[in-house]
Amino acid sequence: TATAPAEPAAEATTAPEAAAAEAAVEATEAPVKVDFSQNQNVARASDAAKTTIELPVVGIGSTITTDVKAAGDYTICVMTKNSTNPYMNGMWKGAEKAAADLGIKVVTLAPAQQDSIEEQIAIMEAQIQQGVSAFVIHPSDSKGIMPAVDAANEAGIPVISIGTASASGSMMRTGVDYYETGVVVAKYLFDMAGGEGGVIILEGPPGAQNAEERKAGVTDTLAQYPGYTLIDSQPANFNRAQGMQVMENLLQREGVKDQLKIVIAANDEMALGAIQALKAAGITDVLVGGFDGSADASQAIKAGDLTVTYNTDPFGSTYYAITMLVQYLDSGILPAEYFIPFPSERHKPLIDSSNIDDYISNFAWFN
Amino acid sequence: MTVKSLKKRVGALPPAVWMIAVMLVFYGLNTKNYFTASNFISILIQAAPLFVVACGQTIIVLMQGTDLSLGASLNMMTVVWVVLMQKNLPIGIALPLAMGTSVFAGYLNGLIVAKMKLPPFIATLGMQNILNSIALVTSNGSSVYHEHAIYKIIAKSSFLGIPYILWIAIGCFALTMVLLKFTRFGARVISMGGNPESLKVAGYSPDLATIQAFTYTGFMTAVAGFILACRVESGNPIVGNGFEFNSVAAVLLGGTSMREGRGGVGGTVFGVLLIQILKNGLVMMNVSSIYQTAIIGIVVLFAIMLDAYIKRRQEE
Amino acid sequence: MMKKIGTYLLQSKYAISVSVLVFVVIGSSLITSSFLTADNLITVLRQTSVLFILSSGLTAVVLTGGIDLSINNSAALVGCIVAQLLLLGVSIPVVILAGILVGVVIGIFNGLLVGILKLPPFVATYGTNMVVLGISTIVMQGKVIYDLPRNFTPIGVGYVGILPIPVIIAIVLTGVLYFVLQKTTLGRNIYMLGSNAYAAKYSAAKSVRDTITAYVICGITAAIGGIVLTARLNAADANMGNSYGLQIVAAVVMGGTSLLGGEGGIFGTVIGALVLTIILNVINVIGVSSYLQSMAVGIVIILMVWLDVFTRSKREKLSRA
Amino acid sequence: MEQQPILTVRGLSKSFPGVRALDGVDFDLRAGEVHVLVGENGAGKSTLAKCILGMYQPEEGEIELRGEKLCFSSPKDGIKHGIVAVYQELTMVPYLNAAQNIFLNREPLIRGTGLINHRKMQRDAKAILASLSCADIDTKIPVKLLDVAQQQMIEIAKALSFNPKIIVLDEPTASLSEREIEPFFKQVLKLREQGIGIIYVSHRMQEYHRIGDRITVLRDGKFIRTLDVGELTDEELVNLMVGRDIAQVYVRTKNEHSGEALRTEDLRDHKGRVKGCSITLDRGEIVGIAGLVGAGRTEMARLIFGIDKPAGGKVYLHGKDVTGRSPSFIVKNGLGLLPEDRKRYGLALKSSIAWNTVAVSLKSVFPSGIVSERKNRKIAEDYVKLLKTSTPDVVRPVSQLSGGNQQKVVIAKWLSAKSDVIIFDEPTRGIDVGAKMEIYALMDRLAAEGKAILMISSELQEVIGMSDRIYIMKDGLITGEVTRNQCSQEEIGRAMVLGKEVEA
Ligand SMILES: Nc1ncnc2c1ncn2[C@@H]1O[C@H](COP(=O)(O)OP(=O)(O)OP(=O)(O)O)[C@@H](O)[C@H]1O
Ligand SMILES: Nc1ncnc2c1ncn2[C@@H]1O[C@H](COP(=O)(O)OP(=O)(O)OP(=O)(O)O)[C@@H](O)[C@H]1O
Ligand SMILES: [Mg+2]
Ligand SMILES: [Mg+2]
Repeated sequence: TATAPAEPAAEATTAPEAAAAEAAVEATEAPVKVDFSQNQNVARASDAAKTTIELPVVGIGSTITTDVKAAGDYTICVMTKNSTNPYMNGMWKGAEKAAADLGIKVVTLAPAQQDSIEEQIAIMEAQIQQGVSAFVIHPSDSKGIMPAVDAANEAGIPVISIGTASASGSMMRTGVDYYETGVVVAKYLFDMAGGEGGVIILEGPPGAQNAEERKAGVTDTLAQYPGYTLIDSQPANFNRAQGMQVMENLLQREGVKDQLKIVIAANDEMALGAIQALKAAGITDVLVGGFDGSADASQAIKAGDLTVTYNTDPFGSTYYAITMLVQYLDSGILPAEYFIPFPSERHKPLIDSSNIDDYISNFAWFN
Repeated sequence: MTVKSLKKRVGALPPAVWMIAVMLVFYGLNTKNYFTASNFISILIQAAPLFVVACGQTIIVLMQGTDLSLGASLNMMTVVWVVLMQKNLPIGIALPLAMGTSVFAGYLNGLIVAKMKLPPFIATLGMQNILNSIALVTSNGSSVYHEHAIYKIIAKSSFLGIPYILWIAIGCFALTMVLLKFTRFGARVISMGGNPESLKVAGYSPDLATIQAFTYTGFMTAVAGFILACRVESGNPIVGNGFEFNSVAAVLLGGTSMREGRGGVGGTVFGVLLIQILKNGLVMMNVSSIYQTAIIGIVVLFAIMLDAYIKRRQEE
Repeated sequence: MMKKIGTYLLQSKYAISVSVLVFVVIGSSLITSSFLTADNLITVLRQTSVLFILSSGLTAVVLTGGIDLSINNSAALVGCIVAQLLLLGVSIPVVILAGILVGVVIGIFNGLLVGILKLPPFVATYGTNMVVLGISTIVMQGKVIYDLPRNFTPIGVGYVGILPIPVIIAIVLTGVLYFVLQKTTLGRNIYMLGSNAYAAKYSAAKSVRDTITAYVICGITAAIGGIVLTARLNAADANMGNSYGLQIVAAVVMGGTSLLGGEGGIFGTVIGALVLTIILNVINVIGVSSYLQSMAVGIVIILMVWLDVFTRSKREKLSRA
Repeated sequence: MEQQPILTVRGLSKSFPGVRALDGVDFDLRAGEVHVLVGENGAGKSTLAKCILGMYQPEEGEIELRGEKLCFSSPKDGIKHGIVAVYQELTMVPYLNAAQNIFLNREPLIRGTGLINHRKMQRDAKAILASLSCADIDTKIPVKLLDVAQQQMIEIAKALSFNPKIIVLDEPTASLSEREIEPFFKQVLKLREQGIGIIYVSHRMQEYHRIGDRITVLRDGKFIRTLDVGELTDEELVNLMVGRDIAQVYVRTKNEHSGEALRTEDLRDHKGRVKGCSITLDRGEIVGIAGLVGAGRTEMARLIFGIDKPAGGKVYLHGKDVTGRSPSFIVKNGLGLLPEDRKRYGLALKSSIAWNTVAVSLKSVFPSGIVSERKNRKIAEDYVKLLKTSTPDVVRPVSQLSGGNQQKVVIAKWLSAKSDVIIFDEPTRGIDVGAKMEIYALMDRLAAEGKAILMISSELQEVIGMSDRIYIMKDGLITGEVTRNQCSQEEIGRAMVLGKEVEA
């Protein structure tokens, strides 16, 4: 029965203790804890993390590979926020490739009630009971997920966060640096739009941390470009239909049609909805930026409707995270830093008309 | 107890019980570490918030209504509580205040149903929207945190080997049970469901009974919000979404009928457990989440069909 | 004079809903000058049309005394299937028929649960809702399908003259449902079933058939709504119905159709959908904090249904001999 | 004998949508008397009672209790003054037990707690029921499982448990059989001796003599006259109620019976309430089915009509085997059923008279499936005229009609469906004399036109008065058959109770 929860070499304890922990979770001998509590979440990644730290994987998106192989019989649970969003689908696909490449088992789970933090906790608790070896999680809330992350650590199970990170206790955080993505895309658009005009921001669901950080990146950048004015910033909940509806309504406001130069949506879905609305209103000279580099958005870039997007590569991020976990489970190797974004500067994540063909045919995460 | 009365009692159990038994066997055979105390404790803890909400929902369903504002009320309560704590109010003031908002929302529901004569479905649907707004405004849209020992104490510590969360859930169960069976309040709730006219001729205002019932449900929601906030150690403006429907489903799976004031909180226990054990087991069995929603839907439908079938058989 | 107007308003069935609508329109145009522009009105109509199409069939179900909570996700499922078929290159008329067929199947399924198995419609359709959402999730595997054929999208974004095609579809549906509910024996049976199911049974009405028919109507309009929504978005994903949710029920009830069944009609639903949409439109246009949007919606739902309940009781008092 | 009244009502008026239910009614009640309220359906008896109880607030007039003016806003105020009622409609909570129903909202509490003392409540309930000779009622099971007569006794027990000074009994015996009526009357007389004022509403004339002291007649919401029992003959009293002369109650035209319309053979149901019934019914014939409440007559009608599926036996309609077919098939073959509870089973109360009139015949009236409101109205108006239904128009909801007129709408429904075999289940329950006689006349006319009528009734007099033949049913079995004028009321009554064969 290979149910050893984990073999963390970092805080290696003796084998009998681990066995005892397995036999009786409630027994006085505590299970083999892993202690990542010093890993407090940070919102921004260091420059080194973005550029120089060596990664155990090469490539990005569908081209990603690694030499790492699992030495044990690991099951890694990949838990996303929901099961209907393409980003989550990308995470699962990445996990599947990692499973094949590294020789492990992966389990992909998500709450039945979309984005429910409470169900996310329940899922992790159940998986801990099942003796899973490690977690890759995309929490809906960084603080709310803490009880489950703590419980995982108690049970000696390492956790890597993708996207929104747990407030503390993750072995590592990866996925993109949201603030950074906001800044990069905003800069790109502001530089391109001729220095003046109106800007509309479509926000993610109120309360979604990734959306908030991204928005902060955009608005901070906006402050550095005094020529632009913010017309309005309204949430459309990462949802295409709502993106479209909100855009339609904003276009009805007096003067907006003449003023509007740039639309920045906190994800591709809303950006595409906004494009639908702009097209319906016969407006063609507005620059639209989105995030994620989804399949649909790529086509829109190709068609010239969408100006720019940011490749957030859930496929590669998950693959990378699993590789880091396997390395740790095999030999106790810890990441060099807490927050190593993936993709990051070194991956040239901006996708626009100049590199769209290369992206689609060679390394997009949705392939 | 004679064999016959035992048989009758067993026959009266909601079908959720049998389905739970089947599921336990199935999961036990298909997963590791299933029949362990810690697993069951963790299932029960997961079930606790829904259960407490469902205690309140039972009351409303007994009165032939549904309360769709419960999820939003949970959202509001967790957020208001944590925000008040952030403002450095002592917990002795912050918690009652926050719970008060949920209770007040319940009271307003009652008022709208009783005095404005709106169907509960619509009254609470409107209220759901209003409370969600309040939760968003209070939290400024995102989840809110505050460092305090209380969350961990409630969520993690136990008394006599049973976690506090479960004690609270047991308390809510006992309270609702006693209220329904042994107080005039309970008799009024059941008579509102069975025949509101009867209450009127007994000299009690059905309006008042309605308001009391919704207020009590608001109180149960407040308690559930307390548990939920402790469990996620934060206030979250969407944490309660879905609780309103899940609680109605649990109540009905527990054999409480939307007509005639039949049923009670005893069955609700099984309804909640059915949902929670099902979900937990699917996760334990590593069933990909893509399939989970469909499976849960099918099991819920099946349980309801079974319940309807058994009830019809009993009537014949 | 005022009293006379008041009396008149109370006596006519839709007068109150219409006056709420007029009030909301006047209020909106006072709040923002850009409300009463042709452009914006067309936008409002277009946005209303999807909500209305989704709610229209529900009117029939609510008239039987039932409810259908599975509409938004049924629409999403239809959208997903339609999009998949279009990608496979199936011709558009066939795809539309297939989509409607899916709606019919869901309708029959709900109808069987409620009509034959006698399950409470609330949970039965809630269960269906989960099942159809689950099926779309399985069908889509978390993906979005996009970039549908150019001759399909006009269903959602095209115009005939100045009228958007979805608006025309909504108008046609209104006419059809008005005819079915008010002018046919089927409509009579639906009303009869809603006002007293027992009496319907003792009148040898085919209640099961009528119940199923009502749910099938609902399934068909959900399917049409799903198709229009897909065409409008030029994309489909499992979650696309999510933002409609209970708004669909709210639109029906705000229009004065009683949840107990037997009272109301399709024009009410037109008005309910319009009022809901206008409120959201105005909020967006004037830029009220988005956090307050749902508060406004909640208050409007409660007030409008209350007005309906209130005037109904007043009307009864007025008709005293 | 002349006493000060404890309750005086002066000039009371109360309107409902479409009707003036009470129009300046005067009424007084003395301590220790049974004051009978009589009048046709819709005369305003229940409304008057409810005003006194505080259920309704009158628009004009005043109510005085021992000279003190009352101003009730809810039944609570009535209860406070010791005025309680047994309402015409049952006010039971189906899933509470008898004790809980009796003491609803007045449950005995365990001292010092808010908790109900169930044991004491059970004891008290048993005691009250015992005083009504109903000790056999199980006070621990939900009342839903009890039969209607038992529920009615619980209602009465509930009213008595208030220790009232004034008690209103609104048709308390409508669903009781002789067996239960006797102890109930004893109780009423006992109350009278205790000096309690009793307002008694009933359509059964023989009861006035047995327990009544004075009678007040209402007609169309107006006060007609208060008189002592025995002051007038029954005929005179009826004339007073109806406002015109009534020659004879039961009219039967002699007519030829021609050919079999309906026949059942050894019909049985699944629940064991109908255990083997064979009856025949010819065209032009009226056949009565007499039996005690609960004999299974309604169940048999449901089997014939196809609402329930029979467990065995056969049903032939015009010689055609229709056993186990759906109601719609059976209706197509010419059978109609007036259910015993017309509000629950007979009518869509919110819908108009016109809509209800064509509810069964939609398909034949509008074969294209498209309805014409005008044609519909015309048909309804024709039936309103034919049946003398009293209503200002046919577009108002049937909920606004009185019981008798509602029953006429149900009859119109079957006539418009061209049914030639009609089962009347308790056609005159809760219907006043005037309307009753109209319905009798109608049945007679229908039979004369060659229609076959099966009449189920608990009123022995009307069964005997109207039927050509009578089947006697007991415990799910047909125990006897007699033809018109073959035997006396007493004999049939005995057969109903004892189940003995009736000697023809
Ligand atoms: N709640 C109500 N709403 C509308 N109309 C009513 C209501 N209650 C009574 N009515 C009408 O008022 C009139 C008087 O009714 P009431 O019940 O007092 O008659 P009743 O003498 O008790 O008749 P019955 O012998 O049938 O019981 C009738 O026309 C009836 O239809
Ligand atoms: N739906 C029901 N629920 C509970 N009990 C019922 C129901 N229908 C009938 N009963 C009871 O079943 C028994 C037999 O009913 P049934 O109506 O067939 O008798 P019946 O001879 O027609 O009597 P009645 O004079 O009341 O019509 C009665 O005691 C009746 O109260
Ligand atoms: Mg009456
Ligand atoms: Mg009967």
